[in-house]
Amino acid sequence: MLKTNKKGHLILETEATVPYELASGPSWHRFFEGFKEEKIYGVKCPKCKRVLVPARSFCSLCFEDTDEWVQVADEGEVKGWSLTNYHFFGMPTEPPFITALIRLDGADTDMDHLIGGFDLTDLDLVTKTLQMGARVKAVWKKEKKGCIMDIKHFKPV
Amino acid sequence: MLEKVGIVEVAQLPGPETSDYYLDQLYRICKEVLDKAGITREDVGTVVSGASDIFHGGVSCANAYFWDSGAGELKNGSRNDGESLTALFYGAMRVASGHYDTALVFGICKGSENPATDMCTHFYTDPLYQRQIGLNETFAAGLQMRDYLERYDVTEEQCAKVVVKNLGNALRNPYAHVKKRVSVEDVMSSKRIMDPLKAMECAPQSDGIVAMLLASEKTSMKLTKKPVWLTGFGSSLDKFFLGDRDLLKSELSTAAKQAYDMAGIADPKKELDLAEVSEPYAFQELLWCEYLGLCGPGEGGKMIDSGATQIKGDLPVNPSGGVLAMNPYISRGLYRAAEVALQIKGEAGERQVDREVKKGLAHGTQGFGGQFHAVAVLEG
Amino acid sequence: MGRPVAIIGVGQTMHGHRSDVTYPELIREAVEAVFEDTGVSPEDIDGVIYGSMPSMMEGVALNHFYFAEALRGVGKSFMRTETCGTTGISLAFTGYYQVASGYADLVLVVGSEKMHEGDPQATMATVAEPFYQRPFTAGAPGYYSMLSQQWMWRYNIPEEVCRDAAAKLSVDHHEDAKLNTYAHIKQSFTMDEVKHSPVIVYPIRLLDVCPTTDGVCATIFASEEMAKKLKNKPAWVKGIGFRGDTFFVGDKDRVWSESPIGAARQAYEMAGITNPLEELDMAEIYNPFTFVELLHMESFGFCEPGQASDLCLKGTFARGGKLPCAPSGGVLCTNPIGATALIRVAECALQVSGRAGGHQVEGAKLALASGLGGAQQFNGVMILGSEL
Amino acid sequence: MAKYYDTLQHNVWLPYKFAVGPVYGRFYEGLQEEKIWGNKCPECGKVLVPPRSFCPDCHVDMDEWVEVSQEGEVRLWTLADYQFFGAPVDPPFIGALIRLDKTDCDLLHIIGGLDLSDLEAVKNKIKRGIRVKAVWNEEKQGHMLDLKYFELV
Repeated sequence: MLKTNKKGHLILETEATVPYELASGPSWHRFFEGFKEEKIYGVKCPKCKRVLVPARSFCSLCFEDTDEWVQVADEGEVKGWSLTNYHFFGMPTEPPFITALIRLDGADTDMDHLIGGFDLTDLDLVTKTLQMGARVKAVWKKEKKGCIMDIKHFKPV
Repeated sequence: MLEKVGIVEVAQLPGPETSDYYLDQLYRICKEVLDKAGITREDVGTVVSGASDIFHGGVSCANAYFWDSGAGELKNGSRNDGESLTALFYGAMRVASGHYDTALVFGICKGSENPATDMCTHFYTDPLYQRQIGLNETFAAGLQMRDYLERYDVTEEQCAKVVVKNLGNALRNPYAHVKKRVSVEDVMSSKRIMDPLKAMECAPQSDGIVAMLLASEKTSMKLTKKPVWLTGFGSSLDKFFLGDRDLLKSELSTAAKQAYDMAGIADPKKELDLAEVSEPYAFQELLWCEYLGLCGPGEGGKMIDSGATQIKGDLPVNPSGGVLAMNPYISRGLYRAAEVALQIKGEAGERQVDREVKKGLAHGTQGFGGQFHAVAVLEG
Repeated sequence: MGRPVAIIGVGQTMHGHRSDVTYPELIREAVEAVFEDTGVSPEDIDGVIYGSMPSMMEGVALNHFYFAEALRGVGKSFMRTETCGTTGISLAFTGYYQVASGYADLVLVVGSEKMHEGDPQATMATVAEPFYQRPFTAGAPGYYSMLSQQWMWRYNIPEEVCRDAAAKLSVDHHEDAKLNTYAHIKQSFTMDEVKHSPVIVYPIRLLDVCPTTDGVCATIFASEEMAKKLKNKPAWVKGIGFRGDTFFVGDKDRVWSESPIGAARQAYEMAGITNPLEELDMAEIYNPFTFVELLHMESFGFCEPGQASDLCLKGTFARGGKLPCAPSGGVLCTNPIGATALIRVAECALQVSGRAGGHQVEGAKLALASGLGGAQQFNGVMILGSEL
Repeated sequence: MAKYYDTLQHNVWLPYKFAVGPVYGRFYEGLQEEKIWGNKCPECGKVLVPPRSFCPDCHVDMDEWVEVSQEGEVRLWTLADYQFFGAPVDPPFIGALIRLDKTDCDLLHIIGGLDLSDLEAVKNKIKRGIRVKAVWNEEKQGHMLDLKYFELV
């Protein structure tokens, strides 16, 4: 549809939706099956011995297959966070929300997720609560779909 | 080019859809090629991929997504978007400049996860004119085929023979996606989806990951008994609007000339032992052969009639089954090069052609009626 | 190692919100400008290299088809390179290798983005895969705010110092942009205005963030023989470096990250640079966020980790300082993504050949350009010098 | 798309605001007035439709506007007979390259107003060189399909 924008220029507005369907493969499948049982799995690289979370079929550094599945804790330490307080396309939940990197106990990599379960409108409270090394634990949803959002968020302990 | 560059080994994924995860598949193919060459990821100098973004994969900046699977962790590398044959040449330039001793090159496209190719190619159009008329590559191919039939006296049956030949060849290729014995009548009676173009004359939508290890002359000789040298490369871009072009004049001639000049080929028909061309629509194999100088202008039809392009012919074209048998849209050009390399190495298994293969040609194309072409010459 | 390579000219559009022209017309503006600048005839070009960042943003897939004529690409050898935010610098590398390998003598290298035509947020949401990271990394500011906070924690940098340094960069760059004909945002701000601008994602505020820009940058890369024949003083490529890191953000340390450090180290080795702060005359750091620029000053070895804020406040990296950074106003004032890192390279080329105009750094002879893509995943560095 | 294996479906939403620019702006305005505008290259003298801001051959600005004929001849055509994304009308339809009188390029558009059920009958009617003329849509919105289709003269 033709429109005139605020600069007075003629614009053609269109939209379309393009469908994709991606194969999960065995690693994502097993990782998210674990979520249904409230378990978080990593894999151990046979060479560098790092426990990689989320679980995956190979170690990118050593370029070796990983076949040892290891359950890691659903709690750990906050490595970094950011507080979002504006709306944007593709956001995981209504703002304000906190996305964070969390080093789960037993893992050698950080996991991305949300931190919540307390008042996020007070920035001072947030910075006090989430100081370096703050501990958080997963809050699981009751209804699970076998996806990353089966964890509602991580909550400070 | 300053230095000679060799293809040491190749590895490829079979075309049919599977339940495997994209990144696992890429990792395994890259691992396979490194294992074949007897080197580790650490030994890899640089990585160049051929892949496309969102429309052909559902992820933007796809190179970020597959970087680790493609052996890229902490490597200097790059990604060429569009036709993957350009990635082969880019990898070769990185070696030829003396900066790297080895380069891992791969092409990746997973058709089974994507929307229909016609939808992807529809987004090549400009939003203001051709998009509003619904143009896509199949639409453009229908117009181009009519032009070819009318002006060059090529027959629909001759075009159909390309399908018979290529799907038949594919029966010997374990990596091909579609393989079957079909007759000219089968093709002729398949649905005319874009008359005169028929459904069976259009390539499928395949999964395809192909990887190659390139190396300098010295290292190539060390890593393999039979290196394949990349001796020529050319590419060219045509005008955009279909209505501005003569659909029977192609920039493929320009691309081919560049590649032949670089490889020192004066008479491609005589000097080449085989060709793997990208023919997403059957008639294009005939048309492309003309521009590649594998037959005279307007002689594409006669050429297929003569049997010369059959697997046992004088100049086999698409002994692998070509794109009609295996169409991972973005990586198909690199697949062509991999197949030529295997033929030169004598490792093409049941699809190995009868004659000795010293020089072969690989071709890739994308865009409406072949708006972009790339040509590579490989030698033993 | 390969043939010497020079950048012999630059063409840029007036960057900004360019809904006055169609996309091919915008491309043409920069392409014709580089031919004008160099005196090279389009017929003499061996080939064209082009890239834009995510085709989703542009709504045209493989848009080089659409731009064939505007790129002067018809009948020419063509290559398309795309690597996320590093696209621009990767384009420069492709141009470099075409000449260094002996394949070409003169190549046109063009990067572009017309961000106002698409939806940058909807596009950025598709950069992560949908299985795991997509919900959490949809907004680039979110990631970079996390990174800047990790950085402050790691080196015990007091937040006020860091905040002031970032604000100073914003103030300085906005002043710099006013001297640059092609820059998008040309407006002065005070320290207070930056420090009190709306929070986007804490601690990043509106004036710490780059704009959304339409723009194109075109450059011509040439062999030694060609460069010496042409009218402009060439800028020689002295070093290049690039490192790609893991896709999952949590897999690696992104503060003291091997990606920017390794990229710079590779480029320095090639250029024979051992002390960047002393040897470089200026740098165009890819700075979509003020904090990232500070972090990268450290990663690139301009100072010790944790020291950039202090030095910045002392004026080391300002115009007139020891190592001016982003004297063009940088990404902070102009960000057409696919062109952005190529603009860094082009700006350095103009600076070392003494042709940067209003924002020329006096006597610049050796310069560093960088590109950054993804969540510190990709970093590329190119060193340009006035002497072969 | 139901698959036998585990997948993740996702739809990518593509919203755009394409700049039209003055050249297409004037072209669309013409379509709304049932006029087809082209423009002429000052160097090679070719008249191109749709109009361009620059000549694809000579690379100079195109500045002379020319209203072109609404009639011309068919150069190439194809009968689209399957469902695909972006089809301008419900298939089957005929897509064609049409050379409007006194222009120097072909216009991509559709041919309508024919019974398409019998391919042989269509082939007897539509041939290279056959004359066609524009048929206009009553509703216009500044779009290529304001010109509804071309019909046989």
